[in-house]
Amino acid sequence: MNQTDPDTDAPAKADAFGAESEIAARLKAEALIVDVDGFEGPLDLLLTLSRTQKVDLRKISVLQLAEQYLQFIERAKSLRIELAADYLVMAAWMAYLKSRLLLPPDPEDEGPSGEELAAHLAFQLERLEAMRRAAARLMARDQLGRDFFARGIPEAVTATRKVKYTATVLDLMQAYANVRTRDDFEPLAFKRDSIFTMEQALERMKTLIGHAMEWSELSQFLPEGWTQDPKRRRSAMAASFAASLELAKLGQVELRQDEMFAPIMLRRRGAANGQ
Amino acid sequence: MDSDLAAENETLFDAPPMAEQERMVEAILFASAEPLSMREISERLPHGCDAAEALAHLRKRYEGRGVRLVKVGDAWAFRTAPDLGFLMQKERIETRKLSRAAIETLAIIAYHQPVTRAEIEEIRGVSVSRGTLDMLMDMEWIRLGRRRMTPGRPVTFVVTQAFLDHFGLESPRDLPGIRELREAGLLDNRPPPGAMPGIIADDPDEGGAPDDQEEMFE
Amino acid sequence: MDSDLAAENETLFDAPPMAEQERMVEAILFASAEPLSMREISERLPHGCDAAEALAHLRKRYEGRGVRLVKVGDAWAFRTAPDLGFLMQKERIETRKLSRAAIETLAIIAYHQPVTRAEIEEIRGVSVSRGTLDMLMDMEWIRLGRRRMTPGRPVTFVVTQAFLDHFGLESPRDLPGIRELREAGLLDNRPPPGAMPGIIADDPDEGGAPDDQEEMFE
Repeated sequence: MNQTDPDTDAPAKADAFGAESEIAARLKAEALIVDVDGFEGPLDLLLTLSRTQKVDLRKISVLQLAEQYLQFIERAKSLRIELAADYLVMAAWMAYLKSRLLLPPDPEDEGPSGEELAAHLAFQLERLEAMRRAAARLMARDQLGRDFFARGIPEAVTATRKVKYTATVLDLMQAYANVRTRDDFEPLAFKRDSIFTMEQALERMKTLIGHAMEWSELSQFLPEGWTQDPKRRRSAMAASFAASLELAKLGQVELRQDEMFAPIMLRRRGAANGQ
Repeated sequence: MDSDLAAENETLFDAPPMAEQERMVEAILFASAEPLSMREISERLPHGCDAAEALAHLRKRYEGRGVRLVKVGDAWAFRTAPDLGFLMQKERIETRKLSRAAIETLAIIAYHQPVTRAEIEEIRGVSVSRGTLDMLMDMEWIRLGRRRMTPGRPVTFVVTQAFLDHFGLESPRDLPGIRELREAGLLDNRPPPGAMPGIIADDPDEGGAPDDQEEMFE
Repeated sequence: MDSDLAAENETLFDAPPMAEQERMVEAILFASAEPLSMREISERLPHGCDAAEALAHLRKRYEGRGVRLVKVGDAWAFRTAPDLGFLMQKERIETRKLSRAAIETLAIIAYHQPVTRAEIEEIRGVSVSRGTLDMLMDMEWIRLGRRRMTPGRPVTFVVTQAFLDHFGLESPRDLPGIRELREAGLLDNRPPPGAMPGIIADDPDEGGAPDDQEEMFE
């Protein structure tokens, strides 16, 4: 920025000094580039660059800033430093802003003028800077547990014992997310909780069959909670049917179906002749 | 009417003298590590007590002491005087070191609240990294505010009483420098003119989707 | 002998005034998690302080107050005055984490209210025990809403004001939807498909939000 002009008749001393400061400037610029991972995006980088103008942020030259930014990007490219896409998007926009600031406004062109865009960018930089200062002031305040302290022995006494259940709003949201996205997360897992196994059905039928003196529909043997959801109902029905076949094989029940697709009926074997 | 009058007389009659009320509030607040709201205090006082007046007396009594009565939002708590912090090395709690991003996000929420995620991103120029809001909520320094009444009805974030307590603030209005910032227009929500690049995070909610409740309940 | 004298002179010179020492002891005892012996107090005070005298002053100051300075064995602590014990009745509360079934049920009611029991079961994919709903009603976090005008006229459940108070919400509508949870990084299970933090506009979840920058730079 403020390099000495090699053509001027400057004294040797100043020359040496100029060369030194040039090196320093270059080192600084390279340090910035090496630092690129340390920046939190293009706006952060722009803020850092704008500080090199050494003026009040409200008086910043956005045109100069655009040039600084574009130079930075060029140098980073020539040093083959990987830049995230948003830095390049910003570079394209900076180039656009620069052209809008330099060219006379096109009366045909609608939308914001170069000055309006520049003003907003300056506002953004000032606001970010202000929030950073505010954050620093906030963190510099006296803090609980560091500078001032709460009661060390809170007293919680007495007879009325009450259980209080707690949950945070985060628990609540995560629980909901859990329920709603359960399907997404278990694409390959078998939904065990929707499967009624034959072992379970056999167990259940064996205890119920004692009461089945009369013919009753197989569907009446489905466990509670397995009759509404079609998937669960199907699983419970299949398991109960298989279990009833097993029981028939063991000679414990009789099965009957009056016609095709009619309900399957069953009763305890020997129920008809009163045991 | 008669019975109202009777009830009023009774409560006037029942309420302990103010000095006694002050003692009671003192005991209640001393016993609790957390700030207690005026309502919580009142609920525990005998009928007819004036918690507000008792608190005012108490606050005065503890002025300049090693322990002070401080106001936190609409709640009250005893806290040690900050100038004596050096004596309490043993009690010091090592808090999680917050990242710069987390600190800035917290400050933006405090100064701009209620604020949407998109607005935080616009101010910082980067997207809010995963886990930042999560962590601040976990620390109970921020919570959800009302949804913004703009298209998409985005959720907003605000700071909590625990935040105020932690930083020794009576209310968000007492944040350092907030008035200057407001006067300088730096807390305005100034929409970017037309085409600005990607750092101006378009709220994903504002835009197309008619109503995210819709999507939420699919 | 000489050096002893010198040391004493120095410490006398250094020690803060007694009123200040009293403040210090007050703060130390207030913040300490356990009663402190005279020696422990002395060790924490600046050099040259007289803990015994400061304690004596402090004890006097709290005489008749709602809080008293008491000796526990050979240690000192603040305790609420015994005659005010009745004020501490409400305090004894055992806190327990809500079970997963309960929190899921509660979440579904909050997000979908008014909602019937059958609908809750459908969403959770498992049956909801009567006990869970009873407990949530008991806690006054949910209550019965209007009956649904469908066959059987099933009862519905809605959340209460107490629920909103507990969770620091102004309305159940302020709860973020699944997509918002994911975008805010509050949903840790899975990153949004394909999207990485960085440029928000690339989020495929966003659907067809109009985006003029896109056009400008491609």
